[in-house]
Amino acid sequence: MSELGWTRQQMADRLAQEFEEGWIVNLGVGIPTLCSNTDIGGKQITYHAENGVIGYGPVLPAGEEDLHLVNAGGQNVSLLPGAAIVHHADSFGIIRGGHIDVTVMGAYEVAASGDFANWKVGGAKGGGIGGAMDLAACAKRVYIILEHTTRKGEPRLVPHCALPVTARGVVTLVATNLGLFAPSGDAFEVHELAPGISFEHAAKLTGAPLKHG
Amino acid sequence: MSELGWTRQQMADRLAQEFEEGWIVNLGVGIPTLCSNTDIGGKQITYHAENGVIGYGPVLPAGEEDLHLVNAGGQNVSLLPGAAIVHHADSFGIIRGGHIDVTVMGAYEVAASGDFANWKVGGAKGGGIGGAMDLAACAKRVYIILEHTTRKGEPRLVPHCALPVTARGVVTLVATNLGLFAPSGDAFEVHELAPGISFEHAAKLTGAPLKHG
Amino acid sequence: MAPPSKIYPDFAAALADIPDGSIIAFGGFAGPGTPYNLTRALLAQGTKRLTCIANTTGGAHQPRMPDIGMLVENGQVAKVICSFTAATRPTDVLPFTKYYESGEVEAELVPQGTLAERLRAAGAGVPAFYTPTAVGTELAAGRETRVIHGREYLLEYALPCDVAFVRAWRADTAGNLQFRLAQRNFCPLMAMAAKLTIVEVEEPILPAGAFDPDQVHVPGIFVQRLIQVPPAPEGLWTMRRQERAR
Amino acid sequence: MAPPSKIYPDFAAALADIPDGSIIAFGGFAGPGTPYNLTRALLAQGTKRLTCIANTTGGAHQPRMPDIGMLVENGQVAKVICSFTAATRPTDVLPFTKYYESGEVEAELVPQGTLAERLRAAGAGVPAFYTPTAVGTELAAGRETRVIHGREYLLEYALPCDVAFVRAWRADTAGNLQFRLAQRNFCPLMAMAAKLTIVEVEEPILPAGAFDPDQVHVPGIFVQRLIQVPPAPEGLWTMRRQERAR
Repeated sequence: MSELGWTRQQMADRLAQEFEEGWIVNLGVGIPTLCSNTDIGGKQITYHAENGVIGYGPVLPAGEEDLHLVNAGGQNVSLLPGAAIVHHADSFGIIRGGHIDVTVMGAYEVAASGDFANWKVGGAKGGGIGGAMDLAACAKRVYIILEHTTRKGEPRLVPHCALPVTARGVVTLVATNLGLFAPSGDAFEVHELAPGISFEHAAKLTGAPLKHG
Repeated sequence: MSELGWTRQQMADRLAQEFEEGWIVNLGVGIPTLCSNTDIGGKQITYHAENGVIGYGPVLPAGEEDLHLVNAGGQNVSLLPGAAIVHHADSFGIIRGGHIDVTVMGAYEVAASGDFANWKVGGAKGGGIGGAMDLAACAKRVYIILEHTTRKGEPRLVPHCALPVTARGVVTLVATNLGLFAPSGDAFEVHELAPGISFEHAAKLTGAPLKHG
Repeated sequence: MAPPSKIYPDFAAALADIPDGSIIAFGGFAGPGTPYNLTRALLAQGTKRLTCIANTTGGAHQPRMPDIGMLVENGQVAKVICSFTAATRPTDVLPFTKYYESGEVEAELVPQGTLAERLRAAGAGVPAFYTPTAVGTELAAGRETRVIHGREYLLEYALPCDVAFVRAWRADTAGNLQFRLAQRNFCPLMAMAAKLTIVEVEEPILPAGAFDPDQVHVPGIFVQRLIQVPPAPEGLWTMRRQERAR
Repeated sequence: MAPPSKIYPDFAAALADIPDGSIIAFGGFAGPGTPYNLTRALLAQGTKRLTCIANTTGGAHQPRMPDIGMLVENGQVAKVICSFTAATRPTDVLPFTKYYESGEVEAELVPQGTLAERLRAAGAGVPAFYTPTAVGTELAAGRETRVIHGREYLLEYALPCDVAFVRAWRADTAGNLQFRLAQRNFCPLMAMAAKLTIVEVEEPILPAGAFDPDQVHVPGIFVQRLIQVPPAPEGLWTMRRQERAR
């Protein structure tokens, strides 16, 4: 087995197993959108997108799309029975009102404190917030999916965020290619390691202390 | 001719002539609701009710009512082509957002300053506000229809309201059985007198100074 | 594994677990949207120390239908939050008013648009907002105001509730709701503001997927329990008002 | 006397009287609801010193459609208020970003839900409100916050606009609008927040009365001007995105 661990789809698949019956789930752009492709058995999950689409399903193949229907990432998705559409203020009313059971987002960095950063890179004047700050501040749970390290091999699971944060102290679960981790204040707890990944290897690639869960 | 002046329907008819093409009009419970029975020529007026009914028409006769459809006074009204329904927050968004061209309300008292009182009687612990305070504070114009005096003959057009006010300085036109009047700070200006009503008679029944308009 | 059904067999079962001391919002405006059957079941259940949120406490018209005034008469209510603690015509007397005047029940009188916006704010996660309504009136006395762009506004807080009782025209098994005409009024706002929304539904409950997703007035994520109103006389239906109660 | 028609013959006529310095809100989210034809007409008109409100400035995908980034490139924009001043992926570069980084155009970066709520507040006469969003972030630095029931919130102000450009699926002559699926997004909020709402409509405009009043997404009282989108190639239609711009 390789020391790369899970693929992007495997990271999404593993995190999606944490969704519980009846949850309302918001999936961010990038790897998180892969969660809606995951088979999670008979559990009924309602996927919510920032643009007011409630109850969407898998992305449709080319030629079968409805151009009036996109998820938050602009992908042409399908609707499941029981879907409903609301406008943007009502959609963020759902978010801000605490009606989202979990939001799954990508990030540049996650801190052991539960802070995370995903809207602005170092040295940039501008940023891309989208719905991330509303979701991060207001969803009942914030899960993050990200590669364990940058392309240069620097850790993304860190003691403190160096980049401007999206919200503070909100992340409770992180899926990376190396496994499933939980910020616990001053360290990350290992919930599960991907096949072929040792604790020592994961610890070496983690910027904050790693603990057995 | 009698010194009673206009009937209730005539008061409503006269005030409705002031509505201009394209206005969005909210009619309060009581005499104001009679305005929607008035023929105002070819002018297109949109009647709005607090419960989110936009574009209603005359009250329907018994047997023809739709029990799902009422105006703010609970009367079973009809809908005109182009009608739309919104919920209560959007309906008061229309009001609070300044989209109502005129609100026509009943009142216990109107002051020369443009203050008026219509939600609480003297000595009562409770009151009936309904949508009156939102409408009074936020409509572009506030018109009042009321009998010129109480049943005991006391003036309702007064220098200052004795009762708790609904809003301050907002009334610009008042229709009573004696005529049409405009609050002008320290007096009421006569815009028109009902047939058979003399200036002196109207002045005698008005609590604040009366001026020729 | 099928998800738990939102459909309840009867009104009593749908509200059996509502504890004493709950904050309950009641939809409806001058008839349409009023949850008469749920209110009747709550009267029968006898739940105590309730805070009731509604536009009015009812009882101004005949035929009288189950209303908050009856809950008050039945000794079930600690407080009412509404836009009428007295009738608009001083010659009318609401059944509720005498309990309020005598101090047997508390009341918070709120302008109707502020009531609607406070409910919407609760559902939408806005804890407080400013409004021009009621500035300069007795209701603003001693309260916090703020001048914004030269105009004075009153600070108002969100009004969350434990339970919402609403009446809808149609529903599907996912809990999506449609209202007909003036039925809508406060109902969507209360459904969004409440932790538990219970709906009496006029038409037979449809399978999920029966509604055009563009034509849903309340998404099912806000609705937990549905009960179809049985035919009269078992079920209570909106009736034509005949006269005012005196 | 017939009321003046809301139907305009073409896009140029519908926006000919928009002055320099206007605040314009543009509907749309990732394609659906985006007023491509109105934006193209505004590019042709050359109106200057605009403040543009939208979720994004566009230009991240191919085929590129008329967007705020093009108005910026055309020297028409003083300021943008949006939720993305850069792309979500640092490897993408929005056409707008370089104008912003170089200081040629101002920008106010607003979280998407706060943007939606500020527009809704403007239409609904709420001058300011509190939100938990962005508390503890760089965006909250130096700004007014308030603790309510133990949680910290940020004060946000309404965002009124002069003009709204939106795209709808259907309209009637009274100006009532219906959107299809994800078209709705910001469009109803912008229509309510603007003094003048101009709508490009996909389907032939229907006579007043054609819509079920329960199924109107924006009441006609918020809509002043309607133009039907002509068939392609004259009219611009939403296209399938093929790839990201680099």
